[in-house]
Amino acid sequence: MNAVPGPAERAQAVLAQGVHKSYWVGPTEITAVRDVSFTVRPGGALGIVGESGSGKTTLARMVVGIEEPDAGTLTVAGEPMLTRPRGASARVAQAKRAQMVFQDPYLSLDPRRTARQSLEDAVRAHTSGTRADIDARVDELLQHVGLGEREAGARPRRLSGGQRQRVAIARALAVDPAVLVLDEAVSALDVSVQAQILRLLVRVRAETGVALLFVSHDLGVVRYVCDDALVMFRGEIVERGPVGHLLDHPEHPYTRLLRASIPQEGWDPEAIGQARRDFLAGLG
Amino acid sequence: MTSTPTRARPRTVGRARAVLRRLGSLVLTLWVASFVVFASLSLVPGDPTAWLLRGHNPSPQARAAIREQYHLDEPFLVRYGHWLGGVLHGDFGRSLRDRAPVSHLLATQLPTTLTLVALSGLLITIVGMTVGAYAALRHGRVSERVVLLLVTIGFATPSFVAAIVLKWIFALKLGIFPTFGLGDGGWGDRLQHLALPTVALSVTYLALVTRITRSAMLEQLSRDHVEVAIARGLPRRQVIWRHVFRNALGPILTVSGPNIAALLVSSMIVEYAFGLPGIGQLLVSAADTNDFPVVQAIVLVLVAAFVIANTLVDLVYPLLDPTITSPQAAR
Amino acid sequence: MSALAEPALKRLRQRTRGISALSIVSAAILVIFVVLALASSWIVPYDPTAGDFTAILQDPSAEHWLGTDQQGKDVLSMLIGGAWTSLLGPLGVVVVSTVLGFVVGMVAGWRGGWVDSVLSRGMDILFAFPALLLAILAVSLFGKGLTAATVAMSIAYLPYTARLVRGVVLQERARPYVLAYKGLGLSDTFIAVRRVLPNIAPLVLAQSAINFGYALLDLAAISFLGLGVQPPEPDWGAMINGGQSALLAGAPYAALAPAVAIVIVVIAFNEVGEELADRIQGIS
Amino acid sequence: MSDVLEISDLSVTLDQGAARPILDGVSLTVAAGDFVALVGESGSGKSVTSRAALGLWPGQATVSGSVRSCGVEMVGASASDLDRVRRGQVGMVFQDPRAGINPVRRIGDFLTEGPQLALGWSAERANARALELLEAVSLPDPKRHLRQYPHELSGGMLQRVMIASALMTQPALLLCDEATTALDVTTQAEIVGILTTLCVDLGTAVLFVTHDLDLAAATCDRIAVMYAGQVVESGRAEDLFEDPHHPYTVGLLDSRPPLGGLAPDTDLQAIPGTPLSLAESPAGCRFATRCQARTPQCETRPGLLADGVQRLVRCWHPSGSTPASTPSGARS
Repeated sequence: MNAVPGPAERAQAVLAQGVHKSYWVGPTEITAVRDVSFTVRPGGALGIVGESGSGKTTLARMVVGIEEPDAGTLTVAGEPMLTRPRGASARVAQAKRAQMVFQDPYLSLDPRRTARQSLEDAVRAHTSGTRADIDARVDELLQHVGLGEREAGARPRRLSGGQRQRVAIARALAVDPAVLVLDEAVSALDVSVQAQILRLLVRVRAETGVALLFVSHDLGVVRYVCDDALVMFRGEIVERGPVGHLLDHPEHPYTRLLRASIPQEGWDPEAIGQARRDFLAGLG
Repeated sequence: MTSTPTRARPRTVGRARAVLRRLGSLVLTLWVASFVVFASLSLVPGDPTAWLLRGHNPSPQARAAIREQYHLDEPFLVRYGHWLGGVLHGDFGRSLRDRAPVSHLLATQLPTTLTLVALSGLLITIVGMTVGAYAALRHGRVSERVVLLLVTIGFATPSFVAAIVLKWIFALKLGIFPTFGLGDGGWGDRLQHLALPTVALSVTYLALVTRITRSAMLEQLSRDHVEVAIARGLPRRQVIWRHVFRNALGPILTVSGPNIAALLVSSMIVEYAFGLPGIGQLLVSAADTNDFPVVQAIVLVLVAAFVIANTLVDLVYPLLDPTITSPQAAR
Repeated sequence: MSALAEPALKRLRQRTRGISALSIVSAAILVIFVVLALASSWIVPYDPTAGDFTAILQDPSAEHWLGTDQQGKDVLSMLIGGAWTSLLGPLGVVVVSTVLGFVVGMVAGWRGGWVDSVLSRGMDILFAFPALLLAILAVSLFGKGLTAATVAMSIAYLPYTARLVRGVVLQERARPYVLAYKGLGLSDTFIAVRRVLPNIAPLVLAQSAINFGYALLDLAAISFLGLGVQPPEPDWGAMINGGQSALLAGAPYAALAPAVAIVIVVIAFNEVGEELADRIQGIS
Repeated sequence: MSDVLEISDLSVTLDQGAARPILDGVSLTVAAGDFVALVGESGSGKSVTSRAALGLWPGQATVSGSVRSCGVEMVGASASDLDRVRRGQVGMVFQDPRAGINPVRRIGDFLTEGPQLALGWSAERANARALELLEAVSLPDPKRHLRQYPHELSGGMLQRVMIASALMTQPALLLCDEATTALDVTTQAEIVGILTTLCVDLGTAVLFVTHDLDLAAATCDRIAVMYAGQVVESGRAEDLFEDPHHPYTVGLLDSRPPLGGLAPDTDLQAIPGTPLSLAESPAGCRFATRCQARTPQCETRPGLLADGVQRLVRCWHPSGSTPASTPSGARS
């Protein structure tokens, strides 16, 4: 399924070519992702924008190896991501290529382990250092994401949503991944807290050089975090480009609809509703 | 409750397919169960003829009859085939005690068990759901606490404990109800004889159904759709009836159904305690006197009844909850 | 000294806060019964198997606190002597069914696929055999007594635990925190055994406590039916059966004492089990 | 014009487990036909406030103050008063239609049961009205939808059903509690469009509860911003947007990454800290712990001050063009 990676693939943090994924729901086949191709350069930040059912989450899960494509090539740092990598060294190597931060901060941390313990698990899987080395690394990570001693010793249910997402980001950064995939990672947070996490992400990217694959339905947020973006609709990419250009000069009718749907000055929901009905009717 | 006159066609087809699948799995389970019950005989060490006849009169005729009944001279699978064929035709072999056909014994004893189970099932459903609903609607009050206390005690009271306590109170202290046998009079007399056994059999399950009804109702009461109904000023009675009780029926059925089916088995304890001539008592005395063909037959009949009852619950569930289309998903 | 004792006391108080008084009483009752059972041969006032025909069907008195039965056996001694057999059987059932159920449920839920299908099918078939029925079949095959009944019941209880474990494992397996562990490159075995198992163990433990009550009732029923423990060996179920004639003769204690003991022990187990289950829900 | 909702000095305190009241002296009015937004983050008390208009209180809580819905006092109201308001005068659209519509009953039942069972409408009348409204909310095949079960419809369709059901009796006030939060943005736009058109046509006033300031501003004439159980600022939507006075409003506006991109050499301004939990109860200003402009004065509790025309702000040193004038309601 996956060809031997060539130099072009090695040069990209993420490279997707003709990626295809479908599911069977009872007797009907549902295509979640259809012929999707894109690249993320090392240290780059790509936004994937779409509504529910657009396939953006499936795509994100394939990039970190939770699922595998049915067809097409998908490599991260030059290697395909497998759902079941064979052997400890393969698992560790794959982990260093891509890490994920999930949407729901309430479910993404082990309820029985403190923030510090969660980070220790992550660090220990990738270093064979002494206890002191591990502690030092965990402290560094905690500081990096702005968590203090109190939060470090707390179990998830004693932490707020924003604090939990900080732990999840620190855990992902613990293995020093080439790519950080964020699946709606800020959408469950209050606006004032969301801004904190967004700033953290931008800072992390600048300091560590990690590439970001940022999946979101929120155009403003994507514009702030990403350099480039692609818009997905029903499993396909309908438009792509530098994020500023994409939002300021959308060309595809769906991108325009999406852009117009966001509440803003001169917003006319009735006209948008008509446009939406027309657009959907045009698809047949 | 929700009749379905106008259902789209594909859905009906899907449901029919699901029902067929469930029935298929029922047949498979029954078949495997019959095999287990039959093959269990091979687990005993030594000569099966000698084992079967221990404690009975080992005359040569009896030995020959046993070898013939179980086809012991033939290979295992052939024996099973003969046995299963017989069972399917209602031939369960003969009792070792008096050579009576087991099917005949079953036919005479089964009605008592079924009457007892039916009475108990009615009592449990009606009283359990009423009291459980009452407790849920009195949430946080003393009356709910009282119900919960009774439920806690009832749930830990097995039928044999209930049986002796009832005997002690009603027979010995008050002398109201008979405590042994079925009587020989008509239906009135028979019902009077079944009164205490029915109560004894019901106690544990009554507590269970009460508890399930209460928690299912409370669960529904906390749901958003109930708040919506209240916010629209629907009369309280209608809120409870249309939105709480109606929605609680599904969960109540899933938990209570299998337990009410289990009455068929628990019935033997009550029959034994009150000397009722049901198949449970027949099973106990057969097990006591090494009458294996009878044990085998009754175990098979009860397993079949239990499995069929559970299948019925699964098939009814989708009628209560339209979001479930496949009976299998109900479990 | 007191300075050391104080934090310990405080910890104890913190740990027991929120636990209902009923559960504490229940736990205490269970401890008392276990101690009685273990120490029975030293503390029984009379030989529980030896009758005394000069003192039959006596009411409670200073010599016989709970009276005597129709053979003149001391009811209190029988009760204490019977605690051992009455508790040992259910313990066997719960230990065996929980351990096996855990293994079956864990393997089925974690591996999924055909392994799950086969195991689940097997559990469905075991469900067809109510515990009491399987025990009677076993007794009639292998002879009266506790051993055959206990083994049969262990098998009959197995699918309940297995189904519970499978359900929660399936649920946990799809949780982001487990996906995150996988993404970090930790091995499946490590995640399943060291991380997921401790998270679900308390729930299963709670179920086991409740199962203990059921098993006690079922095994007592077997003895009550005259198919389990055989007199003169003391056992609560057998005592109730044997005490029926005494009851009708006006000496109810031989039957009522073990009846009350059974109800109390089962209530205690149910309470402890439910308290455990409540506390687990509070944690996650 | 008369007010359809008049909340004054409403406080709600949970009897157990909270250090501060969940509502703390909330005052708010909605005039007939007006669109008012209630904006706040999680735990701000915006949902509790909107539910108060129907006399729906959180369990085991103490309520003081006054809530008049269509002239009927809801605090301590009799059952018949509650029923009168709930059955026709005030409607409500809840956040999650999937949870809010009984899954075992048909859509038709959901729409008609209120008027039929509570107001005694005939089945024909209720059905006709239901069809009319389903058409008004642009459901493609109303007759068929009446017979369907909720799980057969998408979230967006169900929310239209919810809106239709709330408008069956042509209420004077419609409460929308995060009514479009769970929906996709394009669906949200369409549904807000339907909602506003219908309510304008029917003359129904709307209390629009949301966490999204932009949506509030795009939909409503007036906005009240809530924080930790208090209204911290209220005013006309344009004024609030162009010239926010309360530091929290300023922070909220600066936290949103703008769709058109940030101005050069500026960055997103996050409000530090986390929203006040129910366990925290600062003595003075509720926002002081997160406020950049905090002074010792903030240790005492600010009242809700009139700050210009139709403008109220609860702050000792509000920013913006108009200086703080005299306290209007200097309550404790």
